[in-house]
Order: sequence, then structure tokens, then C-alpha cells
Amino acid sequence: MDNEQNKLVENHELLLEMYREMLRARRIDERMWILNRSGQIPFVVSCQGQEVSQVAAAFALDKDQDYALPYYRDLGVVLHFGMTTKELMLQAYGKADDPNSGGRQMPNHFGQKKNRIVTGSSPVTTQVPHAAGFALASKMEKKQAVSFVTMGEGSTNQGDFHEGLNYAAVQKLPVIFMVENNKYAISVPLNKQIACAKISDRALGYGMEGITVDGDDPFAVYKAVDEARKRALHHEGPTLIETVSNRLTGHSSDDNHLMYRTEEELDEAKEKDGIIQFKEYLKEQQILTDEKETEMEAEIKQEINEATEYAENASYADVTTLAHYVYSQEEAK
Amino acid sequence: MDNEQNKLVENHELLLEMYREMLRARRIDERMWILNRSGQIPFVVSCQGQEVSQVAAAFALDKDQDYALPYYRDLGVVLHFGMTTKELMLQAYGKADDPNSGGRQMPNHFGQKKNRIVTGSSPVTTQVPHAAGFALASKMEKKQAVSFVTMGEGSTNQGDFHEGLNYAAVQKLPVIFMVENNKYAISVPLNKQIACAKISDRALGYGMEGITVDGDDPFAVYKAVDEARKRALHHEGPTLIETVSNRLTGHSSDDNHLMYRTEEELDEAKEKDGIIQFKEYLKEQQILTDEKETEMEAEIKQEINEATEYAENASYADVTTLAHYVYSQEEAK
Amino acid sequence: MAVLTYIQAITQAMKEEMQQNEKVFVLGEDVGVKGGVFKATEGLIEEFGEERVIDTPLAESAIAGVGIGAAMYGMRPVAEMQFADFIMPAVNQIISEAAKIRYRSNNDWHCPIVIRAPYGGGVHGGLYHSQSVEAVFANQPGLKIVMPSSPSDAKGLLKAAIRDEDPVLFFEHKRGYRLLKEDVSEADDILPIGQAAVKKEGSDVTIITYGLCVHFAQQAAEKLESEGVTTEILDLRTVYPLDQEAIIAAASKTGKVLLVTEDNKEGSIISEVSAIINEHCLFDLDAPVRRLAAPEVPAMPFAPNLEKEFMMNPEKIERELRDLASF
Amino acid sequence: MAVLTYIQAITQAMKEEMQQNEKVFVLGEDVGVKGGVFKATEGLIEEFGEERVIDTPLAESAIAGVGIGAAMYGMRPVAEMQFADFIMPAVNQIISEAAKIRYRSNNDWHCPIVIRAPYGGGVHGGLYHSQSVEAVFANQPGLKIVMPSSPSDAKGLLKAAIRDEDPVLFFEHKRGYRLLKEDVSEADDILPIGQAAVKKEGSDVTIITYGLCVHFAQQAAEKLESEGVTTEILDLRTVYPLDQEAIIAAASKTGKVLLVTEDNKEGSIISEVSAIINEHCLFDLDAPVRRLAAPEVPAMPFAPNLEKEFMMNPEKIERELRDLASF
Ligand SMILES: Cc1ncc(C[n+]2csc(CCOP(=O)(O)OP(=O)(O)O)c2C)c(N)n1
Ligand SMILES: Cc1ncc(C[n+]2csc(CCOP(=O)(O)OP(=O)(O)O)c2C)c(N)n1
Ligand SMILES: [Mg+2]
Ligand SMILES: [Mg+2]
Repeated sequence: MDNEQNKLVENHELLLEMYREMLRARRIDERMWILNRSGQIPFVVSCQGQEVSQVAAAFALDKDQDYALPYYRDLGVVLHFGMTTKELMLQAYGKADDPNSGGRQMPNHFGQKKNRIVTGSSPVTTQVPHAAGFALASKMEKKQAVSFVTMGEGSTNQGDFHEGLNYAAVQKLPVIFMVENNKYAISVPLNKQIACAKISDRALGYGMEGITVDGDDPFAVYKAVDEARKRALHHEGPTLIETVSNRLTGHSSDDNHLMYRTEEELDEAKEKDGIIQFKEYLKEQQILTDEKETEMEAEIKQEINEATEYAENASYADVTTLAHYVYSQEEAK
Repeated sequence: MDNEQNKLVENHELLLEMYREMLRARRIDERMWILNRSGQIPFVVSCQGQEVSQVAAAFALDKDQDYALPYYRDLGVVLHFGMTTKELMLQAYGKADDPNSGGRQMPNHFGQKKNRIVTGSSPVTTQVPHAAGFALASKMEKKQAVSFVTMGEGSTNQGDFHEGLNYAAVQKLPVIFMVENNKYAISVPLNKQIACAKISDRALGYGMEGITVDGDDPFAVYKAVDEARKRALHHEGPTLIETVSNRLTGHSSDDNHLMYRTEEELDEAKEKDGIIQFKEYLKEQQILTDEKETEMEAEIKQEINEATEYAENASYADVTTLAHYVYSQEEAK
Repeated sequence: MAVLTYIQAITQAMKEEMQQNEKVFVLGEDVGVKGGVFKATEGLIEEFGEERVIDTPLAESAIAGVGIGAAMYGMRPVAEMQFADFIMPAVNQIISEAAKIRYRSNNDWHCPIVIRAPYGGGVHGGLYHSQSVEAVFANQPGLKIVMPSSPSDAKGLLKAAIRDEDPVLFFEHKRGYRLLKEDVSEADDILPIGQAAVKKEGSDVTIITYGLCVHFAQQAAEKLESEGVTTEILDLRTVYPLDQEAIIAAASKTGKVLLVTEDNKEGSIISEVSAIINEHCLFDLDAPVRRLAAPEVPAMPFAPNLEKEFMMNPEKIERELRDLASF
Repeated sequence: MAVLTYIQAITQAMKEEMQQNEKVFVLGEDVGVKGGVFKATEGLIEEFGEERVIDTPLAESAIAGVGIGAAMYGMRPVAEMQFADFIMPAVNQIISEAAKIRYRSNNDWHCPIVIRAPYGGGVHGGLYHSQSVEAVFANQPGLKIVMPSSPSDAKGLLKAAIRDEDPVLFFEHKRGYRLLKEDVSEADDILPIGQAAVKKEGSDVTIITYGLCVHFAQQAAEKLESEGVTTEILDLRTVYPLDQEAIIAAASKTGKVLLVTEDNKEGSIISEVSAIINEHCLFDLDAPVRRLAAPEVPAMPFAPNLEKEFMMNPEKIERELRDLASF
């Protein structure tokens, strides 16, 4: 365990904050499923099983300087970068005040300029060259900032992954590419997606650092991202980080994953749930008490309740706005 | 030196044939430059400096079973697969009887079904997924055939390279991917194209074999392709081969490479010319005599003279054919 | 005859073609065990095995490109793009390669691939699961673009596409998948690609449209029928290259033409239809050709009210139709 | 004033914008030391250094995608596609991303990128160095497509494109690069994107066209002038979204309209122009709107006779014009 990681281990407050963020992501996501199953919202795509990677990574960044280019599962990332529970609920309902898109995009298509969260789309992996572009620009402007971009392991097979990583590597741009490997691309298992042993094996072909870590281990993820950030800022180029964990839900609320996944596999995945492991660690270390936990859960629940009610009652964008913002100043027309 | 390579070393007739093919490619290409500079043909894109790789690789294939998906420099490959000097001249002039395209495509956009040369286009790297498709099909049909696809090193930065290699690796398809690394993509030098040490470093990320060989060494290239072919036919999957050599001309007849390349660099490259090295080896080994060489050169020269004259006098396609073959049976209209 | 939904007709077409010709195979994301995200390939992997029903890596350019390679070899690949919106990474393979292989090789090579993709909105798909993408490809000689409007057409046209000697883009309206049902012949019926079909005869106004909009047009036309206005409905079926003769006949017949698309207007399929009418039927027209289309915004938003505002529907068509009839 | 060729005007525009705004930078294949394969970026690396004149790896989706990222950040990237034909691998980035960033983020983010590419034929480029690709993009709200026809327009419009707050595709006719020359103002003149321009006044027939075809149209019109037939020439300049008002005015003025493009006809820019005229000027027309375009083949062949047969030229326009005038 090196210094940085040690510091983290000893910083109990930070660890509790991290845990709280993970828990918050999980509870928000769980609520969304309930809302979906009860017919309140049409669609959910989950972070469940990946919160530890997301939150630990985000904590190793400087959210006031760095840019995040998250993908649809990154509830944990956007929470840390400043999106509120209320805003997340607004986007789940597609309401006018959703800061991501004003209800224009499907849920979990994040973007919020004031929080340095770059707008994303549905076609996977397009954000990867964008991240190189942000890094190029911040390098040109001599800013001490990195761009942090995530994607699923399935998305690493798109051409844009290759082109984006290569571009960033050639020009030694300050980018962190983090692949959240949950072993499935919808129903397609890892062995039908790739033939290499690890996604991070791809780093060599770009001449960049590559590392695979246990995505359920917040210390390992934090350390990997922290080191990658330093490397980026020291002009040593980008890093490819692979965090391995499990998808605990179907691909989305439209997917029945038991059609291609066994109950046993799923049970095993649930046992390895990083949030539970982290909680146990925090309890063992007496950083988290039962009392504190109950309090945390209650606070989060209340926050979610309030946010849900607010979002439910919020209005949709007026239909007269449908044609706004196609081009600059369009609304003035 | 393993058996296969030994066999090659001892097979003097084969070595002479190989040398003859390389020389033929070189002399045809040289003639094309003369024709271009004297205003006879509008465009040349050269094989010069890469003939050794091309011909040695092609000799390790089974041209009656395998499919070749060459790129524009691969004069050596298509010659071995059966395209004649006359046909090459017809395509340089864009005449009706050009078997590649009937004068529709620019020179060196090869394709000739009867010789198992798959039609190619100008946008680089599109042929790479096609090669996987040919391999998939021949595997489905249980043929003992591989598909052999080439490209420049610059082209390995395209998305289609990544997607094509990954696809082939996942399904263990019988493909040989050969990258002819001449260290330039038009004017862009290697260090602005990639940050990895070798193009073959990319193989690891696909879970396939990767090897870099001296492209001026026919024995090394032959061995690499021969082994890759065996691997492919034994269902051990595709191979990425990088052959390193030099581009001895400008990128094309439209390019003045001394704008971005020094005379010294070029002189050095010319000294390493694989054809000259191979000739010296053959002479040292007394496989090639001065007499034989003179005879070969004369034969080739005559062949080229005849082909040039024939092509020059051949007709262009009739303008009434302009709209033929957009769709099936179009010509019947 | 059996009642099939639009998507069942599509599955049926692939199944029959795979049974009849072992060179036919399907490839795409999740087309195997999952049977596709809409279930278009359901049951195929069980019947034909994973050699002929291939779950691919998440890489559309490879799906198209590998398919193109296999097609040049002599196979009959049916590639699925999970959503039409995700065909964009494959545009280079489709436009630079598939469309040009026969022409550039002077008929030496050809490329009989089918690329299927669900298009269109009305399913809460937001910007990237609702698009109509046909206009991107409808200027590329060498390609054919088919967009069926009913289960029977879907089956007959998909079978024809698989047997076609040239590349065919086959766009299926995803909201039509379960909405549209009808008796579909069990016979090996093939419908000709390149021919539009008169879906309803009428003498007062003409609607020319395609895909799910044909269904909406039929509903609108029925409403006007009771008022004594009869509508000719021409279903383009193949939107590229267009069936000019049928368009000219349908337009000339009534002299009042309403063109309808779910796509936004500028640069859409119906712009070409209008141009054809303009070139050939000017003196037969009793009113300017009208185009009814989506607003000029990048794609359909997610929020239900915005989506509804964007989407084509029978009411919008009825309104225009009524207006045009009384011109 | 100085006489500049079309390509010099383009270089000049980039240079001036880079001088005035340090957020402007260029990226593309061979744009650095080589100055671009056509020399459009000649001299820029010497003046602005390799930080602002970036030779990229051979990867168009990255060129567009990295540019888009930098544009969202707040820079002003000018990306070069070496040939318009090679924009295809970048279509996903352009259509799914650049075009939709402002709309999908509800105006939170925007994407002021310019993507330049040489298009068009007549230079022995064969199928893949001659294409007109504008129609692929001319149905995507959020994008603008500019195709200048003269050195002055090229300069003023490129400067406007670089200052524009939205993504602009800027297609330059490669045969025009050295063919077209004229006096170009040295002032910091900006031409408005979205506005067509009357390049010649006339009262008998109207030609509406864009790009190099404007030049051919002018030559054709001159021929007819001596015979007493005067031609109004409208240069679209921005081919998407179209300047409807100008089109309507130009078409109504003479009632006889010839639309010209170097692209093949079906699904081209001039199809939309025809549809607009049809919608708005039906009763002002004295003859059907005519479209003069390339044959419906995938692209221009290499052989000089075939290329010539395919290419637009003054003679073809003159023939149609004469015919239309006497209608
Ligand atoms: C270009 C593109 N193709 C297909 C899809 C449909 N799709 C959405 S998510 C997904 C799987 C993504 O897998 P992975 O990258 O591993 O991310 P995960 O969902 O597992 O986190 C697919 C195929 C898409 N969104 N974009
Ligand atoms: C998609 C695409 N972009 C750009 C070009 C223009 N172009 C032709 S060859 C070339 C360089 C190719 O370099 P490399 O792959 O190393 O092959 P080499 O010519 O060196 O053999 C470029 C940029 C092209 N043909 N296709
Ligand atoms: Mg995954
Ligand atoms: Mg090279």
C-alpha cells in the first residue's frame, strides 16, 4: 500500500463520504426500478454493481477542474460531480427542469455544464474521442485538468475506442479512460466480445499505461485513478483503467437477464457486491457504526422521497419549445 | 532457422522465382513513373521498397485457395495471385479491358475474382472487416482457405482495423493481417501516428499472435506468413504480422516527399532496399548468376514494353457503358 | 394463412430463407440467445445454431463490414443493426463499400447483403432510439432501401431482399412491430423490390407515404370517406430508388397530392417524390404538392408530450387531407 | 484587393481567423509540414506552430470526434477531411454528435466546429476522390452545410463558419481550387451563412445551383445572352438548411427554373429545392422545374471519357437552358 492509498485508509471521514455516495447511488437506482415497475417511469438503466468503481474513481478526481464524460450507468460519477438527487429524478421523469436535457433525452444520458459533466448520447463510445478533445483543449490552454471518460467493456470494441485512445496516446493528452467491465454487453458475454485476457491488454497497442483492478475494491480503484491523474498532469500521457465487477440487474428495465444468465451466477455476483463488502470493511474498522448507518439510510431515503415527489409533480417542457435550440439563438425566433 | 524456412533456403528455384516476381513488380512500377512523368498516365502509387514483403508473403499462401485483399501498394501480391503485366498496364491507363474495374477506379485499386483478389476501394482499411467476412464464410463452408489482407501502418489507426481484428480474433477466423509499415502515412511520420513501439503490439489486445519482421528479409516474411497460415487452418485464429521496410518513392506521383523527408534518410532507405539485398544474397549463394540476371531483366523489360504498348493502344470503355452495373442485370436495360 | 404481427412476419421470412438456403445467416448484437432486443430473431439460434445466428461484438462497422466480406464470398448475410440510429458507425462500409462494389469492379464482384434495422418513434426512445435514417442513404446508387408497412409486405419484401443480388437496407418500424397484425400467407411469396403499391383506391386526393405512416394514412382516409372524400394511398415500399411510374400515376390521378413522412421535412424521401411529381405532372396538379413531416429538429425527444408533438399520427394527416381536398 | 485563387482565399480565411482568435486551430491528415494534400493549410504550421496545426493519425472519426470535444470545451477547431469521400468514417460523430449536441443538452452545451473537405470531380480522381457528399448530411437539423462558388465567397463564408456557434460542414470544390480566381477583399469581410446570393440578374429563365456549377452556369448563361435570353442565377451557397425565401423569389421571377448539381439526381440538394418551389410557386411556373444532374451511378469513373460524360459542364447546362427557354 503506497502513501496515497494509505492516506485514504486513514481518512475516515473521506471513506464515510465515499460510502455515503455509493449508497446514495444505489438507493436512487433502486427507487427508479420501483418507479418503473409501478408504471411511473418508462425506463431504467442501472448503476447497480458498479457504484464502488464509479464513486472511488470520482473521488480521485478534482471535480472543480476535471471534466467527466460518463456513460449511462455512471450515477456514482455524476453524483460526485454535483448532480443532485432531485435533478436525477427530474431526468428519470423527463421533466422540463432536468438539467441534462430538459426531458429530451432518455434517462441517464448525462450532461451538466456547470458541473463539468459533458453531454452524452446513446450510440456508445462516441464520448471517447470527445474526451481526447477536452484534454487537447485543456492542454492547449495549459490548465491543470484531466478528462475522465468511462464506458462499458463491450464499447471497447467500437472503432471510436481505438481511434480515441490512439489519438490521446500519440499526443500524450491528459485523459483517463476507465472501462467498467461488467462482463456483459446486454446479453453478449465477455468471451463473445473479446479474445484477449484483459481489456487493459489493449493499452500496449497504444503505448499507454494499462491496469486492471477489482472494481469492487474502492482502494484499488482510487489508487489507479489517482496515479493516472498524476501521470496525465505530468505530461506522461493517458491511462487505460479496467475495473472489473458485476452487473446486478438486467441490462435495463426492458431486459430479462435470466434468459441468458443463471440464478447461480447472479447470486454469486450479489455476494461480491462491492457496497456490501465496503460496508463490512467500514464496520470492522469501526469507521461506520450501526447508528450512523441507520441515520445515513434515513437521510438518503428522505432525500429520495422528496426528490421523487418533486419530480413527479414537476411539469414537462412546454410543447412550444419542441423546436428550440436546434441552432444558436433559435429560441429568439 | 526452422524446417519451413530451411526448405525455402534450399529451394533455389523457388528463390529465383521469388526474386523474379519482386523484380517484375519493381520494373513495372518504375515504368509507370516514367509514363506518369512523360504525361502518359495521370497517377502512380508505388510498391517500391515493399516488394520483398509482398512477394515473400504471397509465396507463403496458396493462391488457388486463399483470398487476397490487397491495398494499393501491393503490386507484388497481385502479380503472384495471377494478374498479368498487361492487365496492370491496362489499369494504369484506365482502359476498358482493365480486369480490376474496366477503367472505373484509379490505378492500383485491385480486384479480380478469377484470381481470388477481392475488389478494394480508396478509403483505407475497409478491407479489414471484409477479410474477416471472407474467413468467416470459408470457415462456414469448411474450406481449407485463409484470407490475407494488407494495409499500411497508418491505416491501423482506423476504427475498422480494430473492429475487424477483434471480430476475427473472437471467432478464431482464418485471417492473416499483414501491416506493411513503411513509417509514413503520406507525410505523417510514425511518431505522429502511434505511440506504441511496434504495430504488432496491438495483437495482445485482440488475443491474437503478433509478430514484427524485417520487411526486407524474404525469409523472415515467408516464415511469418507460413506459420500464420498454419495457425489459421488449425483453428488457432488470426495473426497480425508487421513487416517493416521503407517507402522509396513519394506517397504517390502527386507527392513531393522531400518536403518532409531528408535526402539522407532516403539514401539510407535505398541502401537497405530489400530487392538489392536479396539479389546480393542470391549472387553470393551462386543461385543467381550475372547471366541469369541479364536474361531476367531483358525478359521483364520486353514483357513491360509489350504490355505498355498494348495498353496504350487499347480503348477506353464506351461512354454508353457509364451507367452499367449499378445493380444486377443493369446492362440488360 | 395465419395472423402474424409485423415482427413475426419478419422472423418468419428469415426462418424460411434460412431453411431454404444454407448460405443465409444472421449476425448482429444480441441476435442469438436473447433473440434480439425486439425478438426479431427469436428461435433462430435454437433452429440453426450459433454458426448461423451470430452474436457479434458491439461494433456496427464490423457487423456491416464482415457481412459485406461474406456476401462478396457468396454467402447471404442478414445483418441486424440494433436500432437504425446505430447504423451511423457503419455508414462508411455501407456507402463506400456495399453500394459501390458491383460498379467499381465492373460487375466482377457483387454484394448481396441485407442490413435490417428498426427505425421510427413513438416508443419513448428519445433522440437515439427513434430516428428515421433513410434519407442518409437515399442518394447512393447501388443501394436499395425497403421500408414495409404491413406484415405481409414485410415478409414478402424481406424474402426478396435476402434473394436480391445487391445490398438492401431494410428498415422496420419498431412501433409497428406489435401494432400491425394481419393474415399472412404461408406460401413462399416474394414481393418485388422497387415497386410501390396502391394500398387504397380513391379519386379526390392522393397520399404518398411509406412505413408506419401508411397505417396512419389509412386511418385518416377512412375518416374522410364518410364525408364523401375518397383517397388514393400509394405506399412507396421501396424508398430508394423510387418507383417513378407509380408516383406519377398516383399523383396524376387526383391532381391533389399529400406526401407524408415521419422524418423531418428538408432533404427527406418525400422531397424527392415532390420533385418527381413536379417534373412529370405539373399540368395535372390542381394544388401544390404538400409535404407533411416532422419539425426540423434533430430527433424526437423523450418526454411524452414532446414525443407526441413530434410524431406523425392520423389526426395530423386528416387535417392536411381535409384542407387539401377543399383546395 | 488582391487576386486570389479559391484555395488561397481559403488559406487566407483560416490564417486571419487564427491570427484574431487563439482558440482557432486546425487538425487533419498532412495539414502540417506538407500543408495539406491540396495546400489549403500551406504556411500555417510555420506561422502558428504544431500546437495549432495538428497532423493527426489517419482516423477521420477521431479527427471529427476530437474536434467536437475541443469545440464543446470552447475552442474553435477547423478539421480537415482530406477528401470529402473520406468523411464517411466520421458520419457517426457528425450526425449523432455534432448535429445534436445543442438540442439534446437543451442549449447547455454547443459545438462550434468547422469540418472542411474538398469535394467534386473532374480531376481524374475516380470513384473515391470525386464525390459530392452533401446529400448524406442535408437532412440533419443542427448541421449547416456551406459550399462556396467563388474565392470571395469562400473566404467570407469560411470566416463566418469559424465564428459560427454551431457545426458547419464546409465543402470546397477541388477542381475550383486553382481554376477560380478573382479579386478578394483584404478586409475582414464576413458573409452570412444561410443566405443564397443572386449571382446574375435575368428575366427569362432561372438557374439555381451551388459550388463549381455556378461557374458553369455563368458560362452557359453568357452564351444565351447574345441570343437575347437572360438568365437569373441563384447561388445557394448554404445548401442546408436552404434559403427558402431566395429560392421562392428566384423561381417566381421567371417561372422557368433549371436546377443544377454535380451530384446524381435522386435524393440530391436540388430535389429539396424543387419541392420548395413546388410548394410555394406552383402557380407562378410556366414550365416544370427541371433538374440537371449526374447519372444515377455510385460515383465518377477514372477513365477520362467516362469522367467527362459524368461531369457537369457549361455545354450540358446550355442545352437544357435553351430548351427550357423555348418551352
Ligand atoms: C453504437 C451502438 N450500438 C448499439 C447500442 C445498443 N446498446 C446499448 S448498451 C449496449 C451494450 C453495452 O455494453 P457495455 O459497453 O459492456 O456496457 P454495459 O451496458 O455492460 O455497462 C448496446 C449493444 C448502442 N447504444 N450504441
Ligand atoms: C479513410 C481515408 N482517409 C484518408 C485517405 C487518404 N490517404 C490515402 S493513403 C493515406 C496514407 C496511408 O498511409 P499508410 O496506411 O501508412 O499506407 P502507405 O501509403 O504508407 O503504404 C492517406 C491519408 C484515404 N485513402 N482513406
Ligand atoms: Mg458491459
Ligand atoms: Mg505507411
